[in-house]
Amino acid sequence: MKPVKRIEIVIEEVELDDLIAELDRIGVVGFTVVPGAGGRGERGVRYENLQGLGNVLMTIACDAAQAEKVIEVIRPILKRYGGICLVSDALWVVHET
Amino acid sequence: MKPVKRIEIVIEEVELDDLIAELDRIGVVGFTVVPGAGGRGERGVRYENLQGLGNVLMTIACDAAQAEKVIEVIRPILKRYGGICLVSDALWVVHET
Amino acid sequence: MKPVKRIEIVIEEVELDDLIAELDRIGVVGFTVVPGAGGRGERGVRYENLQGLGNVLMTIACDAAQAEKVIEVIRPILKRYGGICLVSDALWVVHET
Amino acid sequence: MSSLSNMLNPAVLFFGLGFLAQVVRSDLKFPNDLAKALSIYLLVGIGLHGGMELVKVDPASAVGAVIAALGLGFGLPIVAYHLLIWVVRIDRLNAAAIAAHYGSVSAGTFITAIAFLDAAKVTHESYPVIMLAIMESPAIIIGLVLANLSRQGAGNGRERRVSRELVHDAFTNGSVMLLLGSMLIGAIAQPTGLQKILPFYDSMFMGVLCLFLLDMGMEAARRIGDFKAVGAKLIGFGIAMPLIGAAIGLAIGHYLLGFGPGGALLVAVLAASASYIAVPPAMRLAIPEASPALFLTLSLGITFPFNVVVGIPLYFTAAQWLAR
Amino acid sequence: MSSLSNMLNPAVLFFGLGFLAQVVRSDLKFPNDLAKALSIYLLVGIGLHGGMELVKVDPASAVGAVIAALGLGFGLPIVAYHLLIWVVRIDRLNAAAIAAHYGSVSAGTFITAIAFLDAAKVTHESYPVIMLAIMESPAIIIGLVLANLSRQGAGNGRERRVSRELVHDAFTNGSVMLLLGSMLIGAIAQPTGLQKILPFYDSMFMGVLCLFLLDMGMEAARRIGDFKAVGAKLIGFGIAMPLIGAAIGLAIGHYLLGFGPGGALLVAVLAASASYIAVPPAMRLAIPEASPALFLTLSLGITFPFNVVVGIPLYFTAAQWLAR
Amino acid sequence: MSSLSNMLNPAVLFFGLGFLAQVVRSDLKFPNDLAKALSIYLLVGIGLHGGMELVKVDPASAVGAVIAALGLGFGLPIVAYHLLIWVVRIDRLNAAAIAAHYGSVSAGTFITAIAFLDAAKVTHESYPVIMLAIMESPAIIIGLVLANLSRQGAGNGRERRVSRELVHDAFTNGSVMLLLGSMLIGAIAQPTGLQKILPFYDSMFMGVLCLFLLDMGMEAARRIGDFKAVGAKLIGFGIAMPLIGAAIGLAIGHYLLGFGPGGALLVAVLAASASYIAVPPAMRLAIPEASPALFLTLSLGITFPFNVVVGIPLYFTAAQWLAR
Ligand SMILES: Nc1ncnc2c1ncn2[C@@H]1O[C@H](COP(=O)(O)O)[C@@H](O)[C@H]1O
Ligand SMILES: Nc1ncnc2c1ncn2[C@@H]1O[C@H](COP(=O)(O)O)[C@@H](O)[C@H]1O
Ligand SMILES: Nc1ncnc2c1ncn2[C@@H]1O[C@H](COP(=O)(O)O)[C@@H](O)[C@H]1O
Ligand code: NA
Ligand code: NA
Ligand code: NA
Repeated sequence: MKPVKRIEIVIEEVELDDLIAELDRIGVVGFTVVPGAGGRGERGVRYENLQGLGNVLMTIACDAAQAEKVIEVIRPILKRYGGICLVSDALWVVHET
Repeated sequence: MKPVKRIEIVIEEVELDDLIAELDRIGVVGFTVVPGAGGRGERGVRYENLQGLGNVLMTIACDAAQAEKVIEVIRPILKRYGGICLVSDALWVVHET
Repeated sequence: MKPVKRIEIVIEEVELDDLIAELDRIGVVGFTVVPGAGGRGERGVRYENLQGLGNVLMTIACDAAQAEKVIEVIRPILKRYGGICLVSDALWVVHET
Repeated sequence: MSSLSNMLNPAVLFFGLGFLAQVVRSDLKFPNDLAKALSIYLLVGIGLHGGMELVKVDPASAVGAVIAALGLGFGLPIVAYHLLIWVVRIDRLNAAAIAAHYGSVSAGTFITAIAFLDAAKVTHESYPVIMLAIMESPAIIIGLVLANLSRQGAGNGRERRVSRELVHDAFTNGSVMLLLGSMLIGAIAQPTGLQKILPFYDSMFMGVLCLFLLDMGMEAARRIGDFKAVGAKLIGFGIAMPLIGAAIGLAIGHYLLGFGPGGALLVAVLAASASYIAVPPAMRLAIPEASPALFLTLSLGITFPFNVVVGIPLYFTAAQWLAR
Repeated sequence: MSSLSNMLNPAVLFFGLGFLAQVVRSDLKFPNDLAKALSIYLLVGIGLHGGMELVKVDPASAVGAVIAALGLGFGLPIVAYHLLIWVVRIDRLNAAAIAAHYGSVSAGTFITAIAFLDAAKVTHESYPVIMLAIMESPAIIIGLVLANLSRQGAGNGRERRVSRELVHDAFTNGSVMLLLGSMLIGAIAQPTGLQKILPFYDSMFMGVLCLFLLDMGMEAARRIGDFKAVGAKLIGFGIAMPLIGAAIGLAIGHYLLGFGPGGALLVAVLAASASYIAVPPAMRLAIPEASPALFLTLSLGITFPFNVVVGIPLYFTAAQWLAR
Repeated sequence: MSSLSNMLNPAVLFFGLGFLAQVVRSDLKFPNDLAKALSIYLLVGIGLHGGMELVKVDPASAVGAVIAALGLGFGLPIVAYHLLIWVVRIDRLNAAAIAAHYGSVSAGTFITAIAFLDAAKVTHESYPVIMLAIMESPAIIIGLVLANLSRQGAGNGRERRVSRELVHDAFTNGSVMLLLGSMLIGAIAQPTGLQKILPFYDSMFMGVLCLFLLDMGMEAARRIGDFKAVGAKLIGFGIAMPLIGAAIGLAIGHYLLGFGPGGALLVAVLAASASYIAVPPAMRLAIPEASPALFLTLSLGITFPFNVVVGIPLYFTAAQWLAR
């Protein structure tokens, strides 16, 4: 099992494409997205709606170096639109293809 | 990045309002909720259904002191209705508003 | 609070029944499943669709010994179908029933 | 109309198809949001029709139906509760939770009964639909009361807040709002406007019911796994209670309210059916000690199928016999 | 047709029911995917009808409507923007975001106006539906421009990419694609084929509208909590702006385009209504400094209900008065 | 009826609209549950109609169609498999997975063909709908067999359990249950009841098909990105194989079964179409070594659009020519 950083991001559905474009730019391939999330924070309550202003939950597993880059690109997005990003350690059960 | 507790709670959809009321009482503002989850535990299988007896997944990032309070309020709920609560450490990529 | 392993698995919806059958075989009772997830990895993009080839997110809290077994059964599935499995440490807020 | 020909009612056949699909472990999936959408549609449709019928009758004449509904809503759970404690001999909290389900009603069963009458070309009074709306709530209150009695005391602050919430929900839950609301709309809306929306709620109604029952069939079959946990005696209750309810309902419908066979059948079905949408979450919150495996299996897995397949034609035969 | 009888239009009553359900904190839930499905259906239905009507008229005669739509789409946000800055006195970025909403249109309000005319048995020109399709986009562009002006400069690379994306979205967003697409299909598809699909889009249309407005009522009531944050002056704007828009729209519809009362009402509604589907996400991305609590509450919580309940009959009375 | 006028069939136009929306990267979203709901509706609708037609004909006369369906279901994948290995020259496992798709059928294409016949006012035999239900399953079995052959051996215990599961699923998958089930219901249900539900499944049918094809168009366009990965030779196969299938289907429909042009077209479409709902998940589980990018792109991105836009009118012209 390989030690990795587990990055967990909550942003609005409408910002997802923008975030993925940024991940492409810094060469992050893998991520998982759970749509239809709600929540509450400094900017009040969010829930899934017709306007796509609900939240999505993105999980990224990557090495420390990539994690640095991800944090770099996510920070301005969080500052601009709100949301959260949590980083923790995990072990990746490697699957060689 | 600020060290925080990452609290992960799985309870039935119908108990969510009750839990949020408790969080308000102890002054916890931020949380994220993923609806439509299923699962299995001591009380058997749960899946999303017309009765709202499926599970929701709540994630709370907060400091250790608040985490204590959250655990205090969640314990009786878990005892009463079942579900789980996991606590781990994480780093919060701070976003000043 | 009891220290446990937090196992997080992302696989395709169609493989879920197979995985649960394996969990039954090794005596793992508890898990939570979030359906309707999308994502991207070595095998390209996945999103929820009519074919059930979207992802599901499974979370398992268990002791280290069981975690070993889970990893054993998940590895061939990941090798065969792709997906990821992350393992980390957490504290379980015990709920005696 | 014979019981067989009821089984040949498309609605019942689709229920059977869903049941079968689950039994053979088909991968057939019915989106949960679709089930929610269909039940919203059905409640609105039944409400609109009820409302349009009701304006035609003189309000005073509805008073009897309202009183009867309240009587059934408060009375039936108490009957069920004592049966469960003294005859079936289960613990008081599970008894309270189950009893509440049988005091309330199943809109799905009610609508299937209407489909049955339509197919048999039998008319019915318009009052039962008010009774349907009224009977959603009281049983939940009784359930709460019975639970607090057997627990002596409503417990700590949090639990009291939950109880208050539940009383509130008993009267504002989605089914009640949709039923009463669309009944009112059917009663007061301008006819020209109503004419425009009726095709949607008329022509599609029975077809939508079939899809809804397809899903209900799958839900019912999902409960089979819990039959062993439920046990023979409780399963017996799940069949005996609707028969008792139906008998009471028929008596009230025929003698007290003076309904014809159509209306009497509907009252019988109200009394015989058990709630599977509004009450389960309420009882889950009110009586967490009670096992959902028990009350859901009884209401969804036993009483609902029994009423839809056997009960409705049986009660109707009785209603006709009374009407002789 | 009096304002009261408008309130007795089933569509309006279902809006009220949804509003009420939310106000009494009912647990009634309307699946989000159902709301999406209904709005897809309504846009396709309105588009198909528009297209079938439009082929009957000579294209040249549509030019005026197109120009008017563009004029309104670009002009109204600028009017709104200056009102917000000089009269309401809010910051430029929130002003830009809100202004964009009022430059665009609400298909839901438009369709409710058509339901109003149907119920009143009043005919209307077929051009307004093209205007509906056209007016979705320009306001978003104006909103972007106003925001960049008040920020002086489109910001860094990422932000410029986002802006480019938004201009693209302004012309390709779902509502525009569905409206223009099904208008085209209604115009060119073979009649035999169209006849086969019309029952679906005809007979169900008003009934579906009612369910959609049920959900919109709940959405509107959800915004009430933010009224205090919005403040009296902005709430006033949420009522004044539709009146101003309607006045402009009536003038254009009646004098410039020479429409009858039916058509004039629809133009008024286009000008008076504020977008709540296409524009909010665009403004959220374009002007994150702007508070969704403000623009969503104004468009969904104030202007939409005002138009549906009071505005439509009011504008129609004016349209009739002009047509005398 | 010319190919152009087929393209002016609303169903085909909505397919094009969805395709376009995706190509221009519109943010138009079609809820996944809505797509599931529509396909449930379409399968039930087609099944009910088929069942009602079938009771009118003498069962014996259906035997030929059943045998033909089994022949096609088992034969076509073998044809496809060898084409893929000897002509297209891809590996055996991808070949097995793709072959299974072409042995099975696409209900969407079948229903579009029926829409085509309706618009052209051409009648058709009622047997093809049984063939549709029968042909869902065999190809999956063949796919499994071919895969195990080329792997020599069904692998370890887990893999054998998965294989057993798949054989089970081949005969119980949702589409099969819904089709056979509603065919049976259409055949045995009491006429009075059927009359009540038909409006739902009749009048809406073609309109719903349009919404379903709107989504299919978006799905098809999503696959374009994988065209390069698929490569020219496989893309050629995605067009050649339906032509081969159609030829075989026409021969069987016309000569063996003696159908008129309508029925022959439907048999041709059954043979020419590739499954995109039941088979992909089965092959994903059975042959994980095979790339979904290949089989989904071929079936959804190439063969489905080809059949809907070009194939159906082409096969029909051929069917008419045979019928001369
Ligand atoms: N402390 C927190 N814990 C978990 N999720 C949070 C927290 N704070 C914010 N969020 C999530 O991030 C979203 C936006 O947060 P904010 O920008 O603070 O309004 C909220 O809707 C929540 O879903
Ligand atoms: N060990 C576990 N790991 C992950 N989720 C669990 C576990 N145990 C229970 N759960 C979740 O908590 C819900 C209720 O659990 P229980 O009260 O034990 O029946 C289940 O439906 C699961 O979703
Ligand atoms: N690095 C990663 N981080 C998070 N999720 C991943 C990662 N890699 C793969 N996944 C998830 O696993 C699924 C299958 O991955 P793969 O087998 O690599 O294509 C993807 O669709 C993602 O949802
Ligand atoms: Na009852
Ligand atoms: Na406007
Ligand atoms: Na085929």
